[in-house]
Amino acid sequence: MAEKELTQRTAWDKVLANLRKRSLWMLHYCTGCGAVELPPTMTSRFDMERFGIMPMVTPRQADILLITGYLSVKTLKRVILIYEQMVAPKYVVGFGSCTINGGMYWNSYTTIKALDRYLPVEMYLAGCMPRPEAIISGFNSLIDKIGKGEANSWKDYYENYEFYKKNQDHVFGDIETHHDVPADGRYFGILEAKR
Amino acid sequence: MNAQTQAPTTSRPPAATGAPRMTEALVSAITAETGIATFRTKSPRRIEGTVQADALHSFAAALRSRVGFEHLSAISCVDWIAEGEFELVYHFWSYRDSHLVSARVRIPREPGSMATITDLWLPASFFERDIHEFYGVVFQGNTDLERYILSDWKGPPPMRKDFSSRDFAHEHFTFKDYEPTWDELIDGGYHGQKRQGEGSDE
Amino acid sequence: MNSGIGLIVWIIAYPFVSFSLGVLLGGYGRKLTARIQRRVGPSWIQPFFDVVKLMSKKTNVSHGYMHDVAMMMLVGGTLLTMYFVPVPGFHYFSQFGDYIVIMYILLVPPLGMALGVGQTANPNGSIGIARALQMLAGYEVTFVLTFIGFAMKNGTTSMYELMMIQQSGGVATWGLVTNPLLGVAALFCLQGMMNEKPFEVVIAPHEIATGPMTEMGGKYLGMMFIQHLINLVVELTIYMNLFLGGATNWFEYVAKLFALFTLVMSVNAVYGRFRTDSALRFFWKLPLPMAALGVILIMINGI
Amino acid sequence: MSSIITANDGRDIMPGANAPENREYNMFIGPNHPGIEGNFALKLVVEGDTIVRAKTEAGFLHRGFEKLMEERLFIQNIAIVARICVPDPDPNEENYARAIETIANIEVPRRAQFIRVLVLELSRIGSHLFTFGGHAGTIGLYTLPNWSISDRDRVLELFEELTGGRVYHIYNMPGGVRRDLPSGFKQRVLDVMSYIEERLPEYDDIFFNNKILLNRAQGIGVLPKDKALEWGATGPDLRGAGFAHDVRKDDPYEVYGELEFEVPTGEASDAYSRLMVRRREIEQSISIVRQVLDKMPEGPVWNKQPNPLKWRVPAGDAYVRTESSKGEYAYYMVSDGGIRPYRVHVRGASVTHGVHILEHMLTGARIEDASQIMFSMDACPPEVDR
Amino acid sequence: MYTQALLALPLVGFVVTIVLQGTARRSPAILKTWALLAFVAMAAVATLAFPEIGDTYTGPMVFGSSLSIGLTDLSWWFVMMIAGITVLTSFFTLGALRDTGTYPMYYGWLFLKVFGMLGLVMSRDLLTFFIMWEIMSWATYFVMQQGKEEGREAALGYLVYAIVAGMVLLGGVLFIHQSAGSFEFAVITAYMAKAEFGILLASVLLVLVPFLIEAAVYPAHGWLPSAYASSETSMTAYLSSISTRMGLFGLILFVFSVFGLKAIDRIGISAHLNLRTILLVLAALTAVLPTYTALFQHDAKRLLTWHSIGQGGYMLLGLATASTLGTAGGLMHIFNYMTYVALIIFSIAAVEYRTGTTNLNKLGGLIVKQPVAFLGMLFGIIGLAGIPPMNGFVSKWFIYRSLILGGYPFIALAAFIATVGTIMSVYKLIHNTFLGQLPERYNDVKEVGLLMQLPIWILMGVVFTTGVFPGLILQWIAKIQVGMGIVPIAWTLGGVAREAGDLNMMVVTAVFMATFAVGAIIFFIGGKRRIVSQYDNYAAGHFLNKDVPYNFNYNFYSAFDHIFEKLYHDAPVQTAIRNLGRFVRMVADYVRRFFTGQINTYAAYYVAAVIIALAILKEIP
Repeated sequence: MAEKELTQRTAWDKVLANLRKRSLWMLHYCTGCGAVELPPTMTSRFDMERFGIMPMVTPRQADILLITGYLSVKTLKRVILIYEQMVAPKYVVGFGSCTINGGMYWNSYTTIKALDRYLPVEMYLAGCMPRPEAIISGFNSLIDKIGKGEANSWKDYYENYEFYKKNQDHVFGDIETHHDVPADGRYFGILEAKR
Repeated sequence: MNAQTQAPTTSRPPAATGAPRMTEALVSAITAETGIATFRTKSPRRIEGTVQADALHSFAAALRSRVGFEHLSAISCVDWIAEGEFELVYHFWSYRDSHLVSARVRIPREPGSMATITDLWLPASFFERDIHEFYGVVFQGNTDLERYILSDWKGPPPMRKDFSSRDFAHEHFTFKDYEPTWDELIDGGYHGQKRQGEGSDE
Repeated sequence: MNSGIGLIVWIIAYPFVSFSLGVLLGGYGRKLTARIQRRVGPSWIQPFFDVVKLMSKKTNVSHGYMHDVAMMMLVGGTLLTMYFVPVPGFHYFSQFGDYIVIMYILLVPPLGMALGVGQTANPNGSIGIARALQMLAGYEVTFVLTFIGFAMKNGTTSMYELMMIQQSGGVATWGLVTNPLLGVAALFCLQGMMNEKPFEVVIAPHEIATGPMTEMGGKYLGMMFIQHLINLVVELTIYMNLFLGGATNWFEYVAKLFALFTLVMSVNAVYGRFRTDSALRFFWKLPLPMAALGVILIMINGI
Repeated sequence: MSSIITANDGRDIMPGANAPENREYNMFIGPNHPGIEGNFALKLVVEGDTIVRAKTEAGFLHRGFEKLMEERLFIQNIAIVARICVPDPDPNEENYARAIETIANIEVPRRAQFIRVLVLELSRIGSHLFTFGGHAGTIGLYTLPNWSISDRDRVLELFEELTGGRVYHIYNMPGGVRRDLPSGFKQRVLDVMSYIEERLPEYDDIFFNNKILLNRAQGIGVLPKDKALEWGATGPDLRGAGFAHDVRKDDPYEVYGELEFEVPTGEASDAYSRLMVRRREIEQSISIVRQVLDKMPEGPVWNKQPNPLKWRVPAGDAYVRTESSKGEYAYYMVSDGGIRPYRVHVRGASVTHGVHILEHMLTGARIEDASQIMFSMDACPPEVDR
Repeated sequence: MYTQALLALPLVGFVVTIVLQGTARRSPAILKTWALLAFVAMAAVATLAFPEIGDTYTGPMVFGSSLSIGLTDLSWWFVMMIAGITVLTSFFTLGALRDTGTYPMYYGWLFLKVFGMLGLVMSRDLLTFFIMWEIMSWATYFVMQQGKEEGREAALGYLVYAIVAGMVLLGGVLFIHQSAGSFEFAVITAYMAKAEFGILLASVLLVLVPFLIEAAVYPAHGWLPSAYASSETSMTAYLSSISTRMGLFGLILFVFSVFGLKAIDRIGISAHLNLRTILLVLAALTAVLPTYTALFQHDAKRLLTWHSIGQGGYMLLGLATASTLGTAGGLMHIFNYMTYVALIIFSIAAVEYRTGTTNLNKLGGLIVKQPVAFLGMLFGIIGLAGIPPMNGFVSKWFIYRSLILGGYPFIALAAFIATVGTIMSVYKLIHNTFLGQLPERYNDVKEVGLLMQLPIWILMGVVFTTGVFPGLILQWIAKIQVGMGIVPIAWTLGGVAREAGDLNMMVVTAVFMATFAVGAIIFFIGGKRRIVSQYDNYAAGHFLNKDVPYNFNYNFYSAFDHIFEKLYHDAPVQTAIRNLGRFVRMVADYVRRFFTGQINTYAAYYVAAVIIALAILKEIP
C-alpha cells in the first residue's frame, strides 16, 4: 500500500513535500533525560535551525514529537494526549535506547519498554544518549524521508488505532483525551486511503 | 503549612554563629538536652543513635531548639522485611557545629504508623509523603499525604521489599523482541528466591 | 501607475509583492538574530517554508466558526491596511483614507485575532489578548500622539501628503530630522507595534506558552504567519512614511525597510521582555512624555 | 405558535441566575511548557494574573531508581546513578562511590581525589551555564542561552575526552576514578577555564547587567531570610539569602578542605541574588579547578577492588553529602553484606527547592514570574522524581 | 397637522395604557401589541410630518405667551431617532418581557417619556421646552422604577440630580425671560447677540448646567450607571441610546441656535480659551475617565452604561469644536451610538433572557448557543470601538480630524486614549459573554425567538449600512448644520468630499470585503478542518474536563490593576478627582436630605417651587 501511495505522488505532491521538509517544528516537551542534549543541538554550536527545525511550544504547532528517552507511565498518558492534539502529518521520533527497549530501565516498574506499542514511531535514534550530531543526522534522514514521501507512520495511528488503544488501555486504563481518532481519520479521508 | 507559626523559634541559635563544638561535647549536649543517651560518634562529623518512635517528636524538637540542629537533611526509610520492621532514619544537620545526627527509629511494618514532624520542619512534609507513597507508612498529623510522585500508580507501595520491580515490569509492559534474563546468571538469580511465578502471564 | 491597467496590475500584484518582501524580511530577521547569537541561522526564505508547511497540514483543528472567520479577518484586515499605506508608485487608495483610517484599520487584525483566540477557550490565549490590548495603551497611544503632532504641524492627516511634504527637501525635511522627539518616541512605539522584545509580552512562551498562538495549528497558524509577514512590511512602511520621508523608488524603499528592521531586530536580540505593567510604565515614562514635549514644541512654534 | 416565535417554550430555566462567579481558574505550567525546567508541572490556581494557590506535580520522570538500585549489583549501579540529575550528574557518582567507600572503608588515592574534585567543579560550571540559559530564556532573552549553552559544550568536550561521555560520565568508581587524565588534558582544561573567564564579562553585558533582567528579577521570588533555614533551603538558594553555608566548607569531602575558595552570598534573597550567587560560583569553580590542576600529585587513580560481579560490600550504612550545583545532595546507603545495596535513599537537592519552597514562593506571585521563580530556584525535577 | 398628531399620539397612548393596565396580568400580549402598534403609528406620523419642517404651531396661551411646537431639521432628526428606537424597543419587549405584570406601567411611563422627549425636541419656545423637560425627567424616573428592587434606590438618585437640573433650568428660564422679555427663541437670540456679558454668562450657565447634568457629563455623571443598569434590560437599551442625549439636544439647541455660537464665543479670554475650551476639557474627561471605569465592571449592563457616559464625551467633543467636521461628527455620533448601543444591549438582553444573568464572571462560551446574539454584539462592539466598516468609525473619524486640525492635540490624544479603553472593555464584554469556555450549566441554552432576533438583525443592518454609506446620515447633518449656523459638510455617499478630507467608506469597505475574500480563499486553500471539543485544548499536557476551571475572565486587565492600584490610593490627581466626585455627591446628598426620600414629599416640594415660580412670572408683565 505504501508503495502504491509513493508511486501515485503527483508533481505537486513532490514539490510540496520538498518545501515541507525544510520546516519541521519539534514539540518543546522534555519527556526524559535526553532533553538535556537538545539545548546544545538548538543553540550556537550545532544550530538545528539551519535545517528549519525549531522547538515549538504547543502540540498544535508541532510536527515532531520527540520522545527524549524513557517514558514513565505517567508521562506516557500526557504524551498520548499531546500526540492526539498534534495536527497531521506528525512524526514521532524515539530518542535514545529507552524508547526502543526500555534501555537501562528494563526492569523499572514505571517506564514503558517499547514506544511503538503505544504510538506510531517514525524513526528511532539509538544511543544513551544520542549526541547532538546523532540528533541532527537523524533529523536529516527524517527530512529525506519526508521529501521522498516515505514518512507516513502517522497514518498508521488512524489505521491501526485499535492496536494502539488496546496497548494504551493495558498500561493505564482508559483516558479521556476528548479526541475521537477514528472519526478524525474518516473525516479527513485518511482512513479511506486504506480501503 | 503552618510550620512557621508553630515552630519554636525562641531559643534557636542564629545559624553558624557561636563556636562550633567538638564531637564529644556535642554527644554529651544531645544526651543532656534531649535525655536520650544512645547517641555515639560514628565517624568524623557523624553521630548516630536510636530513638523510640513515640519519643522522636520531642527529641527532634529539643535537638532543634536546644542543641541547634536546624536543618533536616532527610528522612530515609529502610524496609527490614525479615524483622517485620521499618527503620526510619532522620538526618539532622547543625549549621553551627557542622555535624550530622542520624536518629534511627524502628516501627512495626504493619501498620506502619509514625508521628509527623512537619510542624517542626517544612521539608519533612516532602520526605514523609515520599515514605508514605513508597512504603505505605502513615504519618499521623501530616495533612498532605496525597499521592504526589506516584499519583497515577495503582500497585502496592513499590519500595517495599516484597514488591519486585522486575516482575511487575514483566507483567505490565510488552518488551521488544527479547526479554532480558541474563541477570539470573549472577548469584543464583534474581534475589535468590524470587521469580517463582515464572511464566504466569495472565 | 495610479490609474488604468497599471493600477489593476498593482492591486493584484501588491499582496504578492508585500508577502515576498515580508518573507525576505522575516528570513533576514531570523538570520540576523542567529548571527547575533553566533549561529548560522535558517534559510533566507525560511518563513516561506514554514507557511507552506503549515498551510499543507492534513488535519486542522478548529474551535468553532468564529475561530475560522477570525483568520480571514486577520489576513483580510492586514491586506486592507497594506493597500491604504502608500508605497513608491502605489498610493491610489490613500486618497480614500488618511492615517486616521489606517490607525483604525490597523485594529481590525488584532480584533479578529482576539475574537478567534477567545473562541479557542484557552486562558493562555485570552491572557495574551488581554496583554495585547493593554499594550495598546502604551505604544499605540504614544504613536498616535506623535502622529497627531506631526499631522497638526503639517496641516494634513493624509499619509501620502505627509510623505510628500517630507520628500520636498531631502533628508532635512524628514520627520525624524524636523521633529526628532516625535521620531524617536515613535521608534520606541514601532518596537512595541511590531511586538518585539523588550515589549514582546503577548507571545511569551515561558509565561503563557505563546499566548494567542496557543491553540493555532496547521493552516490557522499558517495564516497568522502570513499576516505577521505582511504586517512586518506594513508597520515598517508606516513608520518610514511618517518619519523617514517614505521612499521615492523601490530601491530606496527596500533599503530603508531593511535598515529599519535591522534596528528593530538588533534590539530584539539583546533584550528580554518586560512584564506587561513594566512595559506600560516604560511607555508612559519615556516615549509618551517625549512625544508630548515634541507636540508642545510644535504648538509653541505654531503660536 | 407564539412559542415558535418567542422560543418561549417553558424552558425558562435561567441557569446562570444563581450560578457562582468564576473568578479562579487553573493554569498549568508544565510538563509540556517551555517555562518549566524538565518534565515537571506547576498547577496554579490563578485569579486575574495573581497566583492564589500553587501546587507542584512531579513523578513524570519517576523511574524508581532506589528500587532499581536494590535490584542491581553494586557495580551496575554506577552506570545508572548519574541519570538521577541530568544537568549535573557527577555529584551522584561521587555520592554513590563515597557511600560505598565509607561503608567498606576503601581508601581513595590522593590523585583520584583531586580528579574527582576537578570533575565535580567542571560539572558545576556546566550546570550553572545551563541554568543561566534557562533563566535567560524565561525572560525571553534567547541570545544568552545560545552563548552559554554552546560554551558549556566546551566543558562537555573535556568530559568526553576524559571519560568518553558528554553528559553521563560513569567515571567515579568506588576506590578512585576509572582512568587517569589523558596527556595534555591539563592544558586544555586551563584553556577552557580562561575562555569561560573571558566570556563572563560578556554575559554580564548582555544578561547580568541587563536592565530588563534587573527590572524583572529583583524583588521577585523572595525567599524570606527567616524562612530560608526553616524551609530547608540549601546550596545557592540558601547562599542567595545571605547564609554562607556550603557542604564543601562545612562537611568537606575529597580534598576540598585543602583548597582555597570563597562562598559567595547574596543579600536580597530574590531571584536576582540567587542568580548572581551562581554567577560568582563559576569564578570560584574556575579558581578551584586551577588549584586542583596545580596541586594534583602523581600516583595511581584507582585502588583495585574485587571481582565486581561477586563483590560484597560489608554490612553497614553511611550518609554522604555533596554540594551539587543545586544544593545539598545526599545519599543514604544501607548494605546488608550482599552483592546488591540493601537500600539507597537519594536526597536530591531539589526536593525542598522544587516542591515546598517553590509552592510557597509562587503563592501571591504573578504568572509572568512563575517560570522565572522556578528557574531561579534551579530545581531539577529528576532529583525529585528519582 | 401631523406635528400635533405626533405629539398627541404618545399622550393618547399613555391614557389608553392606563386603561388597559388591568389586562396586563391576564394577557400581556394585549398591552404589548397595543404599545407596538401605537409606536409604529407614531413613527409613521413622524415620517409623514416631514413636509411640515419649518412650520410652527401655537398652542394654549400661558403667561402671556403661547406654547408653540414645530419641527426643524434638527428636531425632525431627533424625532426620527426617538421614533425608531422606540419602535425597536417595543418590538423587542414583545419577546423580552416575560410578564408585563412584573413591571407595572412599563409601557405607560414609556409613552409619557416619549411624549416628553418629542415635546422637548419639537418645542419652539423656552416655556414649552421647560415644561417638556420636566415631564421627560419625571417620566424617566418612573420608567427607571420599573426595574429590579435595587433600581428604586438608583432611580431616586437620578431624581435628585434631575430635580437639581430642573430647578437650575427653571431659574435659567426665568432669568432669560426677565432679561430678554420673552420666551420666544428668536427674541432671545436677538437679545443675546447684544446682551451684557454678565447676563449672557449667567443665562448660559444656568441653561447649560442642567443640560450637562442630563447628558451625564463629567463630573455630574454619578447618577447614570446604577440608575440605568438596574432598569429592565430593554429599558437600559432605550435609556442609554436616546434618553441621555436629550441633554445634548438642549445643548445643541441653545448653544448653536438660541444663544448663537457668536454669543457663546464671547465667553472667554481668547479664541483658544473660552467656554468651548472648558466644554472640550470636560468632554475629554467624560470620554476618558468613565471609559476606564467601564474596564473594571463585572456586569455587562453596568459596563455599557459607563460607556454611555464616555461616548457622550465624544459627542460633546465634536460639538464643542464648533467646526464643520466636529459638529458633523458629534451629531452623527449621537445617531451611531444610539444604534450600536441598542444593538449591544439587545444582545445582552437576549443572553439574560436565556441565562438569567448579566454578570460577566458567570457567563462564557455562549457563542455556540446564541450565535445571533453574538453577531449582534460583534457588530455593536465593532461600532462602539470605532473600527471600520461599522458606523461608529465614521463619526469618530470626523471628531479626530476636527480635533487634530483644529489644534487640540492633547484633546485628540484623550479621545484616542478613550478609544483604547473602549476597545479593551468591549473585548472583555464579548469575551466574557460569548467566548472562552462554555460552563456546563449552559448546555441547554438556546437562541432567543425570532421576535427578539428581529430588532437585532435590523440594527445590525443599520449599523453596517450607515457605516458603509455615511452619506445617508450626513445629508441630514449637512441640513442641520445650516440651521446651526455652521458651514455644512461636503458629503458624499461614502463619506466626505475630497477637499474636506480623505474618507470614502465605500472604498474602504469594498477593499475590506475583497481582502477578506482573499483571506477566505487562503483559508479554504488550506486543508479541511474539524471543530473539536472545548476540552480538547492545550493545558500543558494536563487533562481537561468540566471540573477543571479553565476560563480566564475575572480581573481581565490585571496589568492595569497593578499599575493603578497604587494610584487609587495615594496619587494627588486621583485624590482630586475623587474629591470632586465626592463633592458632587455631597451636594446631591445635601439636596437629598432636604428632600426626604419620600416621593410624595418630592412632589410637594416640587409643586411648591413651581407655584412660587408661577407667582414670580405673574409679576412679570
